[in-house]
Amino acid sequence: MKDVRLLHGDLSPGNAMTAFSAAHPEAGGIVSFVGKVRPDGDVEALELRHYAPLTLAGMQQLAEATLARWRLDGVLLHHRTGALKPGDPIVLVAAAARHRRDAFEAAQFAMDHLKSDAWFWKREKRADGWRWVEPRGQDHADLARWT
Amino acid sequence: MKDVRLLHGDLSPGNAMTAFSAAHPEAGGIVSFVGKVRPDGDVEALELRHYAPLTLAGMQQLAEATLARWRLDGVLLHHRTGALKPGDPIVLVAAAARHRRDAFEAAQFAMDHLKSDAWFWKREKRADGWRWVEPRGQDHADLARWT
Amino acid sequence: MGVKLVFLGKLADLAGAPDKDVRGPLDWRGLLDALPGPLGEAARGDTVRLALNGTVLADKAALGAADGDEVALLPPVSGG
Amino acid sequence: MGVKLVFLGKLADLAGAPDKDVRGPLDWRGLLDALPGPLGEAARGDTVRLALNGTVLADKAALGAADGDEVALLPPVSGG
Repeated sequence: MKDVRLLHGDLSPGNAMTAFSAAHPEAGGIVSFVGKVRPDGDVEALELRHYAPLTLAGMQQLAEATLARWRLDGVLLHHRTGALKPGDPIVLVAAAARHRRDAFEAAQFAMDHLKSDAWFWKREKRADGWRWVEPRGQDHADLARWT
Repeated sequence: MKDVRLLHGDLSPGNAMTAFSAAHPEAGGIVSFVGKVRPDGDVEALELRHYAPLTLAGMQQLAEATLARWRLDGVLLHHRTGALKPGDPIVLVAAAARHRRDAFEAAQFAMDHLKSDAWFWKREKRADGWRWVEPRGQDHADLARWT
Repeated sequence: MGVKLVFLGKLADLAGAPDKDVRGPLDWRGLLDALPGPLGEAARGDTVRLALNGTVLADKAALGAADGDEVALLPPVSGG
Repeated sequence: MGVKLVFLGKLADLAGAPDKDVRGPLDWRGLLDALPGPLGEAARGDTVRLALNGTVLADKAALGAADGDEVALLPPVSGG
Protein backbone atom coordinates (compact mmCIF):
# COMPACT_ATOMS: atom_id res chain seq x y z
CA MET A 1 0.00 0.00 0.00
CA LYS A 2 1.34 3.42 -0.84
CA ASP A 3 0.30 6.81 0.54
CA VAL A 4 1.88 9.52 -1.62
CA ARG A 5 0.97 13.18 -1.28
CA LEU A 6 2.19 16.50 -2.55
CA LEU A 7 0.99 18.98 0.07
CA HIS A 8 0.34 22.62 -0.64
CA GLY A 9 -0.71 23.25 2.96
CA ASP A 10 0.45 21.96 6.33
CA LEU A 11 2.12 18.61 6.74
CA SER A 12 1.14 17.00 10.08
CA PRO A 13 3.56 14.16 10.84
CA GLY A 14 1.69 13.08 13.97
CA ASN A 15 -1.69 12.71 12.29
CA ALA A 16 -0.20 11.11 9.19
CA MET A 17 1.74 8.54 11.23
CA THR A 18 -1.28 7.68 13.37
CA ALA A 19 -3.26 6.96 10.20
CA PHE A 20 -0.39 5.04 8.57
CA SER A 21 0.09 2.90 11.67
CA ALA A 22 -3.64 2.16 11.85
CA ALA A 23 -3.62 1.23 8.16
CA HIS A 24 -0.87 -1.36 8.82
CA PRO A 25 -1.85 -3.37 11.87
CA GLU A 26 0.00 -6.33 10.36
CA ALA A 27 3.40 -4.61 10.37
CA GLY A 28 5.80 -5.50 13.16
CA GLY A 29 7.79 -2.31 12.70
CA ILE A 30 7.36 1.17 11.29
CA VAL A 31 10.22 3.56 10.55
CA SER A 32 9.57 7.23 9.94
CA PHE A 33 11.64 10.24 8.99
CA VAL A 34 10.52 13.84 9.44
CA GLY A 35 12.60 16.58 7.83
CA LYS A 36 12.09 20.13 9.04
CA VAL A 37 13.25 23.58 8.03
CA ARG A 38 16.12 24.09 10.44
CA PRO A 39 15.62 27.09 12.67
CA ASP A 40 19.32 27.41 13.41
CA GLY A 41 21.54 29.65 11.34
CA ASP A 42 19.97 32.56 9.58
CA VAL A 43 17.38 31.01 7.27
CA GLU A 44 14.28 33.19 7.50
CA ALA A 45 12.08 31.39 4.99
CA LEU A 46 12.13 28.57 2.50
CA GLU A 47 10.26 28.03 -0.74
CA LEU A 48 9.73 24.72 -2.49
CA ARG A 49 8.67 24.69 -6.11
CA HIS A 50 7.52 21.70 -8.08
CA TYR A 51 6.48 21.01 -11.67
CA ALA A 52 2.98 19.56 -11.73
CA PRO A 53 3.42 17.33 -14.81
CA LEU A 54 6.38 15.55 -13.18
CA THR A 55 6.54 15.85 -9.40
CA LEU A 56 3.68 13.76 -8.03
CA ALA A 57 4.06 11.13 -10.75
CA GLY A 58 7.76 10.88 -9.87
CA MET A 59 6.90 10.42 -6.18
CA GLN A 60 4.48 7.65 -7.11
CA GLN A 61 7.21 5.92 -9.13
CA LEU A 62 9.60 6.28 -6.19
CA ALA A 63 7.03 4.66 -3.89
CA GLU A 64 6.62 1.78 -6.35
CA ALA A 65 10.38 1.33 -6.63
CA THR A 66 10.64 1.26 -2.82
CA LEU A 67 7.88 -1.35 -2.51
CA ALA A 68 9.53 -3.45 -5.21
CA ARG A 69 12.95 -3.42 -3.58
CA TRP A 70 12.09 -4.40 0.00
CA ARG A 71 9.52 -6.61 1.61
CA LEU A 72 7.15 -3.97 2.92
CA ASP A 73 3.58 -3.74 4.09
CA GLY A 74 3.39 -0.11 3.08
CA VAL A 75 5.24 3.08 2.27
CA LEU A 76 4.31 6.73 2.84
CA LEU A 77 5.78 9.78 1.07
CA HIS A 78 4.43 13.21 1.95
CA HIS A 79 6.25 16.29 0.65
CA ARG A 80 5.47 19.96 1.05
CA THR A 81 5.52 22.57 -1.66
CA GLY A 82 5.11 26.33 -1.38
CA ALA A 83 6.25 28.73 1.33
CA LEU A 84 7.67 27.37 4.60
CA LYS A 85 9.14 28.93 7.71
CA PRO A 86 11.78 27.67 10.14
CA GLY A 87 10.56 24.66 12.12
CA ASP A 88 7.95 23.62 9.54
CA PRO A 89 7.99 19.97 8.46
CA ILE A 90 9.02 19.65 4.78
CA VAL A 91 8.90 15.92 4.30
CA LEU A 92 7.59 12.78 5.97
CA VAL A 93 8.67 9.31 4.86
CA ALA A 94 7.53 6.08 6.49
CA ALA A 95 7.92 2.37 5.82
CA ALA A 96 6.03 -0.48 7.51
CA ALA A 97 7.48 -3.98 7.41
CA ARG A 98 7.56 -7.31 9.12
CA HIS A 99 11.30 -6.95 9.72
CA ARG A 100 12.81 -3.70 10.90
CA ARG A 101 15.88 -3.83 8.66
CA ASP A 102 13.67 -3.65 5.57
CA ALA A 103 11.78 -0.69 7.01
CA PHE A 104 14.96 1.22 7.88
CA GLU A 105 16.55 0.67 4.48
CA ALA A 106 13.38 1.48 2.56
CA ALA A 107 12.87 4.75 4.44
CA GLN A 108 16.45 5.80 3.75
CA PHE A 109 16.19 4.86 0.08
CA ALA A 110 13.03 6.92 -0.33
CA MET A 111 14.43 9.87 1.58
CA ASP A 112 17.74 9.90 -0.31
CA HIS A 113 15.79 10.01 -3.57
CA LEU A 114 13.40 12.73 -2.42
CA LYS A 115 16.38 14.83 -1.38
CA SER A 116 18.30 14.83 -4.64
CA ASP A 117 16.38 12.85 -7.26
CA ALA A 118 12.81 14.15 -7.15
CA TRP A 119 11.29 17.09 -9.01
CA PHE A 120 11.60 19.80 -6.37
CA TRP A 121 13.50 23.05 -6.35
CA LYS A 122 14.24 24.75 -3.06
CA ARG A 123 15.38 28.24 -2.21
CA GLU A 124 16.23 29.82 1.12
CA LYS A 125 15.91 33.40 2.27
CA ARG A 126 18.66 34.78 4.45
CA ALA A 127 19.63 38.29 5.42
CA ASP A 128 21.26 38.74 2.01
CA GLY A 129 18.22 37.54 0.06
CA TRP A 130 17.00 34.41 -1.67
CA ARG A 131 19.39 31.70 -2.84
CA TRP A 132 18.63 28.45 -4.71
CA VAL A 133 19.85 25.32 -2.92
CA GLU A 134 21.57 22.42 -4.68
CA PRO A 135 22.21 19.01 -3.10
CA ARG A 136 25.33 18.63 -0.94
CA GLY A 137 28.11 16.21 -1.89
CA GLN A 138 26.84 14.04 0.96
CA ASP A 139 23.38 13.93 -0.67
CA HIS A 140 24.89 12.64 -3.92
CA ALA A 141 26.93 10.08 -1.99
CA ASP A 142 23.82 8.95 -0.09
CA LEU A 143 21.96 8.51 -3.37
CA ALA A 144 24.83 6.61 -5.00
CA ARG A 145 24.59 3.93 -2.29
CA TRP A 146 21.49 2.53 -3.96
CA THR A 147 22.77 2.10 -7.51
CA MET B 1 19.39 15.09 25.55
CA LYS B 2 18.10 11.63 26.31
CA ASP B 3 14.58 10.49 27.08
CA VAL B 4 14.74 6.92 28.40
CA ARG B 5 11.73 5.16 29.90
CA LEU B 6 10.79 1.71 31.04
CA LEU B 7 7.00 1.66 30.77
CA HIS B 8 4.78 -0.61 32.82
CA GLY B 9 1.64 0.79 31.21
CA ASP B 10 0.77 1.97 27.72
CA LEU B 11 3.36 3.24 25.29
CA SER B 12 1.93 6.02 23.08
CA PRO B 13 4.24 6.57 20.11
CA GLY B 14 2.24 9.54 18.79
CA ASN B 15 2.33 11.52 22.03
CA ALA B 16 5.95 10.61 22.72
CA MET B 17 7.05 11.70 19.24
CA THR B 18 5.13 14.97 19.44
CA ALA B 19 6.93 15.78 22.69
CA PHE B 20 10.31 14.65 21.36
CA SER B 21 9.92 16.74 18.23
CA ALA B 22 8.92 19.79 20.29
CA ALA B 23 11.94 19.23 22.54
CA HIS B 24 14.25 19.35 19.51
CA PRO B 25 13.26 22.32 17.39
CA GLU B 26 16.89 22.62 16.30
CA ALA B 27 17.01 19.18 14.65
CA GLY B 28 16.69 19.08 10.88
CA GLY B 29 15.60 15.46 10.91
CA ILE B 30 14.01 12.95 13.26
CA VAL B 31 13.96 9.20 12.67
CA SER B 32 11.66 6.95 14.68
CA PHE B 33 11.04 3.24 14.94
CA VAL B 34 7.93 1.70 16.49
CA GLY B 35 7.91 -2.04 17.14
CA LYS B 36 4.56 -3.71 17.75
CA VAL B 37 3.35 -7.14 18.79
CA ARG B 38 2.51 -8.67 15.41
CA PRO B 39 -1.12 -9.66 15.14
CA ASP B 40 -0.45 -12.12 12.34
CA GLY B 41 0.24 -15.76 13.06
CA ASP B 42 -1.14 -17.25 16.22
CA VAL B 43 0.41 -15.17 18.99
CA GLU B 44 -2.35 -14.52 21.53
CA ALA B 45 -0.36 -12.60 24.12
CA LEU B 46 3.16 -11.49 24.93
CA GLU B 47 4.92 -10.89 28.22
CA LEU B 48 8.06 -8.85 28.73
CA ARG B 49 10.02 -9.23 31.93
CA HIS B 50 12.86 -7.07 33.10
CA TYR B 51 15.26 -7.03 36.05
CA ALA B 52 14.95 -3.73 37.89
CA PRO B 53 18.59 -3.46 39.05
CA LEU B 54 19.83 -3.75 35.43
CA THR B 55 17.25 -2.89 32.81
CA LEU B 56 16.70 0.86 33.04
CA ALA B 57 20.36 1.51 33.86
CA GLY B 58 21.33 -0.52 30.78
CA MET B 59 18.95 1.52 28.62
CA GLN B 60 20.49 4.72 29.95
CA GLN B 61 23.96 3.43 29.04
CA LEU B 62 22.71 2.50 25.58
CA ALA B 63 21.37 6.04 25.12
CA GLU B 64 24.72 7.48 26.20
CA ALA B 65 26.59 5.19 23.81
CA THR B 66 24.28 6.25 20.97
CA LEU B 67 24.80 9.95 21.73
CA ALA B 68 28.55 9.41 21.88
CA ARG B 69 28.75 7.61 18.54
CA TRP B 70 26.77 9.97 16.30
CA ARG B 71 26.26 13.69 16.14
CA LEU B 72 22.77 13.91 17.59
CA ASP B 73 20.55 16.51 19.16
CA GLY B 74 18.71 13.86 21.14
CA VAL B 75 17.77 10.23 21.51
CA LEU B 76 14.62 8.57 22.85
CA LEU B 77 14.27 4.99 24.08
CA HIS B 78 10.89 3.84 25.43
CA HIS B 79 10.37 0.14 26.12
CA ARG B 80 7.38 -1.70 27.52
CA THR B 81 7.41 -4.34 30.19
CA GLY B 82 4.56 -6.51 31.46
CA ALA B 83 1.63 -8.05 29.59
CA LEU B 84 0.95 -7.07 25.96
CA LYS B 85 -1.54 -8.11 23.34
CA PRO B 86 -1.30 -8.26 19.55
CA GLY B 87 -1.01 -4.80 18.02
CA ASP B 88 0.37 -3.16 21.17
CA PRO B 89 3.52 -1.05 20.74
CA ILE B 90 6.49 -2.68 22.52
CA VAL B 91 9.24 -0.24 21.77
CA LEU B 92 9.79 3.28 20.45
CA VAL B 93 13.21 4.56 19.45
CA ALA B 94 13.90 8.01 18.03
CA ALA B 95 16.95 10.05 17.07
CA ALA B 96 17.08 13.75 16.23
CA ALA B 97 20.02 15.10 14.26
CA ARG B 98 21.16 17.84 11.97
CA HIS B 99 21.92 15.28 9.23
CA ARG B 100 19.54 12.45 8.46
CA ARG B 101 22.21 9.79 7.99
CA ASP B 102 23.26 10.18 11.64
CA ALA B 103 19.66 9.90 12.80
CA PHE B 104 18.99 6.77 10.73
CA GLU B 105 22.15 5.00 11.89
CA ALA B 106 21.68 5.96 15.54
CA ALA B 107 18.09 4.69 15.60
CA GLN B 108 19.15 1.38 14.08
CA PHE B 109 22.05 1.03 16.51
CA ALA B 110 19.78 1.63 19.49
CA MET B 111 17.09 -0.69 18.18
CA ASP B 112 19.51 -3.53 17.37
CA HIS B 113 20.81 -3.32 20.93
CA LEU B 114 17.37 -3.19 22.54
CA LYS B 115 16.41 -6.28 20.55
CA SER B 116 19.23 -8.58 21.58
CA ASP B 117 21.53 -6.78 24.02
CA ALA B 118 19.28 -5.23 26.66
CA TRP B 119 17.93 -6.77 29.86
CA PHE B 120 14.55 -7.99 28.68
CA TRP B 121 13.06 -11.46 28.48
CA LYS B 122 10.08 -12.07 26.23
CA ARG B 123 7.63 -14.93 26.02
CA GLU B 124 4.74 -15.52 23.65
CA LYS B 125 1.49 -17.37 24.19
CA ARG B 126 0.18 -19.46 21.32
CA ALA B 127 -2.43 -22.18 21.13
CA ASP B 128 0.08 -24.65 22.60
CA GLY B 129 1.02 -22.42 25.52
CA TRP B 130 3.79 -20.01 26.53
CA ARG B 131 7.23 -20.12 24.94
CA TRP B 132 10.32 -18.01 25.71
CA VAL B 133 11.70 -16.16 22.69
CA GLU B 134 15.39 -15.90 21.90
CA PRO B 135 16.90 -13.53 19.32
CA ARG B 136 16.92 -14.69 15.69
CA GLY B 137 20.17 -15.18 13.81
CA GLN B 138 19.32 -11.98 11.95
CA ASP B 139 19.14 -10.13 15.27
CA HIS B 140 22.66 -11.28 16.16
CA ALA B 141 23.88 -10.30 12.68
CA ASP B 142 22.24 -6.87 13.02
CA LEU B 143 23.97 -6.35 16.36
CA ALA B 144 27.35 -7.51 15.04
CA ARG B 145 27.31 -4.70 12.45
CA TRP B 146 28.19 -2.21 15.17
CA THR B 147 31.26 -3.88 16.67
CA MET C 1 -0.83 29.58 -29.33
CA GLY C 2 2.87 28.78 -29.47
CA VAL C 3 5.22 26.52 -27.54
CA LYS C 4 5.18 27.27 -23.81
CA LEU C 5 8.62 27.26 -22.17
CA VAL C 6 8.54 26.66 -18.38
CA PHE C 7 11.54 27.66 -16.27
CA LEU C 8 12.07 25.82 -12.99
CA GLY C 9 14.20 26.75 -10.01
CA LYS C 10 17.01 29.21 -10.65
CA LEU C 11 16.18 29.29 -14.37
CA ALA C 12 13.03 31.27 -13.57
CA ASP C 13 15.26 33.94 -12.01
CA LEU C 14 17.52 33.98 -15.07
CA ALA C 15 14.48 34.21 -17.35
CA GLY C 16 12.86 36.88 -15.21
CA ALA C 17 9.57 34.97 -15.45
CA PRO C 18 8.28 31.45 -14.77
CA ASP C 19 7.37 30.86 -18.41
CA LYS C 20 7.50 32.27 -21.92
CA ASP C 21 5.69 31.55 -25.18
CA VAL C 22 7.70 31.11 -28.38
CA ARG C 23 6.59 30.27 -31.89
CA GLY C 24 6.57 26.60 -32.95
CA PRO C 25 7.82 24.34 -34.29
CA LEU C 26 10.80 24.33 -31.94
CA ASP C 27 13.90 22.12 -32.06
CA TRP C 28 16.99 22.21 -29.81
CA ARG C 29 18.71 24.82 -31.98
CA GLY C 30 15.55 26.93 -32.01
CA LEU C 31 15.24 26.68 -28.24
CA LEU C 32 18.78 27.95 -27.71
CA ASP C 33 18.12 30.80 -30.15
CA ALA C 34 15.06 31.73 -28.08
CA LEU C 35 17.01 31.92 -24.79
CA PRO C 36 19.14 35.02 -24.17
CA GLY C 37 22.70 34.89 -22.71
CA PRO C 38 22.96 33.23 -19.30
CA LEU C 39 19.71 31.32 -19.76
CA GLY C 40 20.95 29.75 -23.00
CA GLU C 41 24.26 28.88 -21.38
CA ALA C 42 22.44 27.24 -18.48
CA ALA C 43 20.21 25.28 -20.86
CA ARG C 44 23.32 23.88 -22.61
CA GLY C 45 24.77 22.63 -19.31
CA ASP C 46 24.82 18.88 -18.54
CA THR C 47 22.85 19.42 -15.34
CA VAL C 48 19.83 20.99 -17.04
CA ARG C 49 17.28 18.55 -18.49
CA LEU C 50 14.29 19.07 -20.73
CA ALA C 51 10.76 17.70 -20.48
CA LEU C 52 8.31 17.79 -23.37
CA ASN C 53 4.69 17.63 -22.23
CA GLY C 54 5.66 15.97 -18.94
CA THR C 55 8.15 13.47 -20.36
CA VAL C 56 11.82 13.98 -19.62
CA LEU C 57 13.97 13.76 -22.75
CA ALA C 58 16.91 11.37 -22.72
CA ASP C 59 18.63 13.59 -25.31
CA LYS C 60 17.96 17.31 -25.27
CA ALA C 61 19.15 17.68 -28.87
CA ALA C 62 16.25 15.45 -29.94
CA LEU C 63 13.70 18.10 -28.90
CA GLY C 64 10.85 18.49 -31.35
CA ALA C 65 7.99 20.68 -30.08
CA ALA C 66 4.97 22.03 -31.94
CA ASP C 67 2.49 24.79 -31.17
CA GLY C 68 0.49 23.79 -28.07
CA ASP C 69 3.36 21.81 -26.55
CA GLU C 70 4.99 22.60 -23.20
CA VAL C 71 8.77 22.44 -22.80
CA ALA C 72 10.15 22.54 -19.23
CA LEU C 73 13.76 23.41 -18.43
CA LEU C 74 14.79 21.49 -15.32
CA PRO C 75 17.93 22.51 -13.39
CA PRO C 76 19.40 20.36 -10.56
CA VAL C 77 16.73 19.41 -8.04
CA SER C 78 16.71 19.78 -4.27
CA GLY C 79 13.95 18.42 -2.07
CA GLY C 80 13.32 17.33 1.51
CA MET D 1 18.29 -13.42 55.79
CA GLY D 2 20.25 -15.41 53.22
CA VAL D 3 21.36 -14.83 49.64
CA LYS D 4 18.44 -14.14 47.32
CA LEU D 5 18.66 -15.93 43.96
CA VAL D 6 16.60 -14.29 41.19
CA PHE D 7 15.67 -16.32 38.10
CA LEU D 8 14.97 -14.42 34.90
CA GLY D 9 13.22 -15.56 31.75
CA LYS D 10 13.03 -19.29 31.17
CA LEU D 11 15.07 -19.95 34.31
CA ALA D 12 12.07 -18.93 36.42
CA ASP D 13 10.12 -21.74 34.74
CA LEU D 14 12.91 -24.23 35.43
CA ALA D 15 13.10 -23.07 39.05
CA GLY D 16 9.33 -23.12 39.46
CA ALA D 17 9.54 -19.69 41.13
CA PRO D 18 10.96 -16.23 40.37
CA ASP D 19 13.38 -16.38 43.30
CA LYS D 20 14.76 -18.50 46.10
CA ASP D 21 16.68 -17.81 49.31
CA VAL D 22 19.78 -19.84 50.10
CA ARG D 23 22.19 -19.64 52.99
CA GLY D 24 25.31 -17.47 52.59
CA PRO D 25 28.14 -17.20 51.99
CA LEU D 26 27.75 -18.46 48.47
CA ASP D 27 30.42 -19.06 45.84
CA TRP D 28 30.07 -20.50 42.30
CA ARG D 29 30.36 -24.08 43.53
CA GLY D 30 27.81 -23.44 46.26
CA LEU D 31 25.44 -21.87 43.75
CA LEU D 32 25.53 -24.93 41.50
CA ASP D 33 24.97 -27.17 44.53
CA ALA D 34 21.88 -25.11 45.36
CA LEU D 35 20.36 -25.53 41.89
CA PRO D 36 18.69 -28.83 41.06
CA GLY D 37 19.17 -30.67 37.72
CA PRO D 38 18.16 -28.66 34.62
CA LEU D 39 18.53 -25.34 36.44
CA GLY D 40 22.12 -26.13 37.41
CA GLU D 41 22.88 -27.25 33.86
CA ALA D 42 21.43 -24.01 32.49
CA ALA D 43 23.45 -21.94 34.96
CA ARG D 44 26.65 -23.61 33.74
CA GLY D 45 25.89 -22.71 30.12
CA ASP D 46 27.89 -19.99 28.37
CA THR D 47 24.75 -18.04 27.57
CA VAL D 48 23.69 -17.59 31.20
CA ARG D 49 25.29 -14.70 33.05
CA LEU D 50 25.29 -13.75 36.73
CA ALA D 51 24.73 -10.39 38.39
CA LEU D 52 25.63 -9.71 42.00
CA ASN D 53 23.65 -6.81 43.49
CA GLY D 54 23.00 -5.35 40.05
CA THR D 55 26.52 -5.75 38.66
CA VAL D 56 27.05 -8.33 35.92
CA LEU D 57 30.01 -10.58 36.65
CA ALA D 58 32.67 -10.92 33.98
CA ASP D 59 33.52 -14.39 35.37
CA LYS D 60 30.75 -16.45 36.96
CA ALA D 61 33.29 -18.60 38.81
CA ALA D 62 34.39 -15.49 40.71
CA LEU D 63 31.01 -15.25 42.47
CA GLY D 64 31.26 -14.36 46.14
CA ALA D 65 27.92 -13.51 47.78
CA ALA D 66 27.12 -13.00 51.46
CA ASP D 67 23.84 -12.95 53.37
CA GLY D 68 21.78 -9.97 52.22
CA ASP D 69 23.17 -10.07 48.67
CA GLU D 70 21.10 -10.68 45.56
CA VAL D 71 22.35 -12.97 42.78
CA ALA D 72 20.48 -12.86 39.46
CA LEU D 73 20.71 -15.62 36.85
CA LEU D 74 20.38 -14.05 33.40
CA PRO D 75 19.61 -16.22 30.36
CA PRO D 76 19.74 -14.89 26.76
CA VAL D 77 17.78 -11.67 26.42
CA SER D 78 15.09 -10.75 23.93
CA GLY D 79 13.56 -7.30 23.76
CA GLY D 80 11.76 -5.03 21.33
